[in-house]
Amino acid sequence: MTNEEVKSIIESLLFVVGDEGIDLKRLVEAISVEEALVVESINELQTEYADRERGFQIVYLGGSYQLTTNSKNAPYIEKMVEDPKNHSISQAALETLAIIAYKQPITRVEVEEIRGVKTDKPLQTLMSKLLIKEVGRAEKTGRAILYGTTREFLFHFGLSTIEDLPPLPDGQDKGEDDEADLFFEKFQEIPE
Amino acid sequence: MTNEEVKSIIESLLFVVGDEGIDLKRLVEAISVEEALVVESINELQTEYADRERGFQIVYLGGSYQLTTNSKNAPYIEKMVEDPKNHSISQAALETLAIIAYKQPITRVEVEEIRGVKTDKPLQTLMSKLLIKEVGRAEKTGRAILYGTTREFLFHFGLSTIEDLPPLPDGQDKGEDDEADLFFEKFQEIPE
Amino acid sequence: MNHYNVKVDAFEGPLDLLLHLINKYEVDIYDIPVSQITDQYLTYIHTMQELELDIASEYLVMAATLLAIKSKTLLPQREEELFEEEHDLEDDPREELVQRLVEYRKYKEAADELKKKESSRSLLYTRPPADVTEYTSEDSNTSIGDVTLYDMLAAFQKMSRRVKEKKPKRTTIKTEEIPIEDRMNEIKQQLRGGGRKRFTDLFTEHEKGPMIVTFLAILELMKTRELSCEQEGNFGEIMIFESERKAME
Repeated sequence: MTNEEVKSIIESLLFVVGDEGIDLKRLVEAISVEEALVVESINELQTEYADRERGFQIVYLGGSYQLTTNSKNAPYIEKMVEDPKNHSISQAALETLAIIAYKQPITRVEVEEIRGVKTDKPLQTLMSKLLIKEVGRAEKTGRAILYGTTREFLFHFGLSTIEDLPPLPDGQDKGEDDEADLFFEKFQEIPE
Repeated sequence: MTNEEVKSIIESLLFVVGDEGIDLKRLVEAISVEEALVVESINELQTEYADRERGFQIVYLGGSYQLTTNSKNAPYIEKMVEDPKNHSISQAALETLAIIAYKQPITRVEVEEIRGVKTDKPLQTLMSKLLIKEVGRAEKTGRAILYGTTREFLFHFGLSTIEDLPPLPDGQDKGEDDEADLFFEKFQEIPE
Repeated sequence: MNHYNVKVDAFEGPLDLLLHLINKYEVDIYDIPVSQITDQYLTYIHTMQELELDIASEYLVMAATLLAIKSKTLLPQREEELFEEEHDLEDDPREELVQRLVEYRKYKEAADELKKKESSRSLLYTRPPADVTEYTSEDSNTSIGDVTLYDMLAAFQKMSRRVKEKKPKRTTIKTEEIPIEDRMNEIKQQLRGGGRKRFTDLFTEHEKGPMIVTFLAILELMKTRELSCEQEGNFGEIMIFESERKAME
């Protein structure tokens, strides 16, 4: 494998792993080349990005390599993120809202378990927009606050009751099951 | 601002938005330069990535730009992460989706007329995968639900816009010849 | 029956089955030999019945349609029609069916195209949006905007995909790698010297892999008579301990 190929693969892998980063061992395993070649390629990429002032940089944090944005461009990121016109409600807040809507009553910790990330900020946002509210305290787990949706929520999404929510998309595949079901249903429909 | 700077900023912004993507308008607003310069810079980046076989590529999906990995590197990424995409869609659902994509807005009954079978289940599957959604009600026919494709549909199939769908096979392919044949055969068949 | 090789589940309905027959017998879709195709179609239906599969009503309706067309084509044509070819063509009893088949075939082909698009798209990997909380100050008085239910569900779906994506494949492989021998030794160690343990307490980990390994290790130790187990009554707690033979060694 050429050095350029290794560099290309490293870029792809770093891109996909996102904020988690990836350690050298996993990189080496995934690419199946000498560790030295991986290290050398990372160094070359770092130099290239720096020399050509690219939008990315590779940092080594807590034992893993991570692709991040060039800090020089932070003001533009801020500008994009802040623009209220385009950002009525953040993706994080929407995710959180979906979880609460379907699993209410639910605690912050439970929401965080599902999302896999901290959720204080989105909860605050949703509270301030009156889409969710405290609906009680959890018996166990130190009487943590339980959240639920509000009338405002129903109103905004045009629902008469919470039961009107469509079934949750499951992203994970039920595809195969569906197919099997479909097959059976198809052949069961006709009474003998 | 130099062209190189714009390119660097675009890289950073695309990196940050991830699979949300960002449309041209927001890019232009965040960078505050001429739209033409942004478009030109994106084109240049695309060419650079392709020429140098980098790990990234910029695609235009569902009306927005996003950064993805180079498809050449897919085998290495597969080795490392669980692929949530590999659950493909059942044949029944795909047929249904094709009909909806080309004939939207369309009712369930109309889809069933074309397929010649019941289609509730595939519709449900497609809804739960967010590939289709209700887009209205038919005026006639008892206000039946009209279905259409979603932005997720464009993402899933790598389409920039709905116009990007390949032309519908005309089904007439060998039609003309056949018609001539039909005519002749007819003629010969006729008993004296 | 073998030579029919019927794969009913491979058909998406009667139109699909008909298209299959048309391809298989290499006949012209615009000039379907109705007798032949009807016979083949009925053979499939009968085979499905022999296989004791219930047949969806659509298949039976199609069978009836085919028979009706067949009988029409067999009827002697009236004299005057013989001289009006055009009229004759329009009146072809197959016409409507042909149109349906051609229409259906278009979308079947379009579905294949979509599938190809899907698979090339699946080679492109993206990443979730970066955490931008450090850049934001989500203003409490911004309105929620015109976010729809669909947007909320799409956000949820993306999240579940992202959460799944984060699971590195490596962990799965790693859990499979626990050698049963090691687990057997651990269990023996725990029970050495006449100790008794509840069966359930041996399952310290709640992941599938380790649980299976533990279970297999216990079975293996019982097979080699190094461990015994006891249960007082149905659904009682199962107790595991060193077998006497072993304890006496």
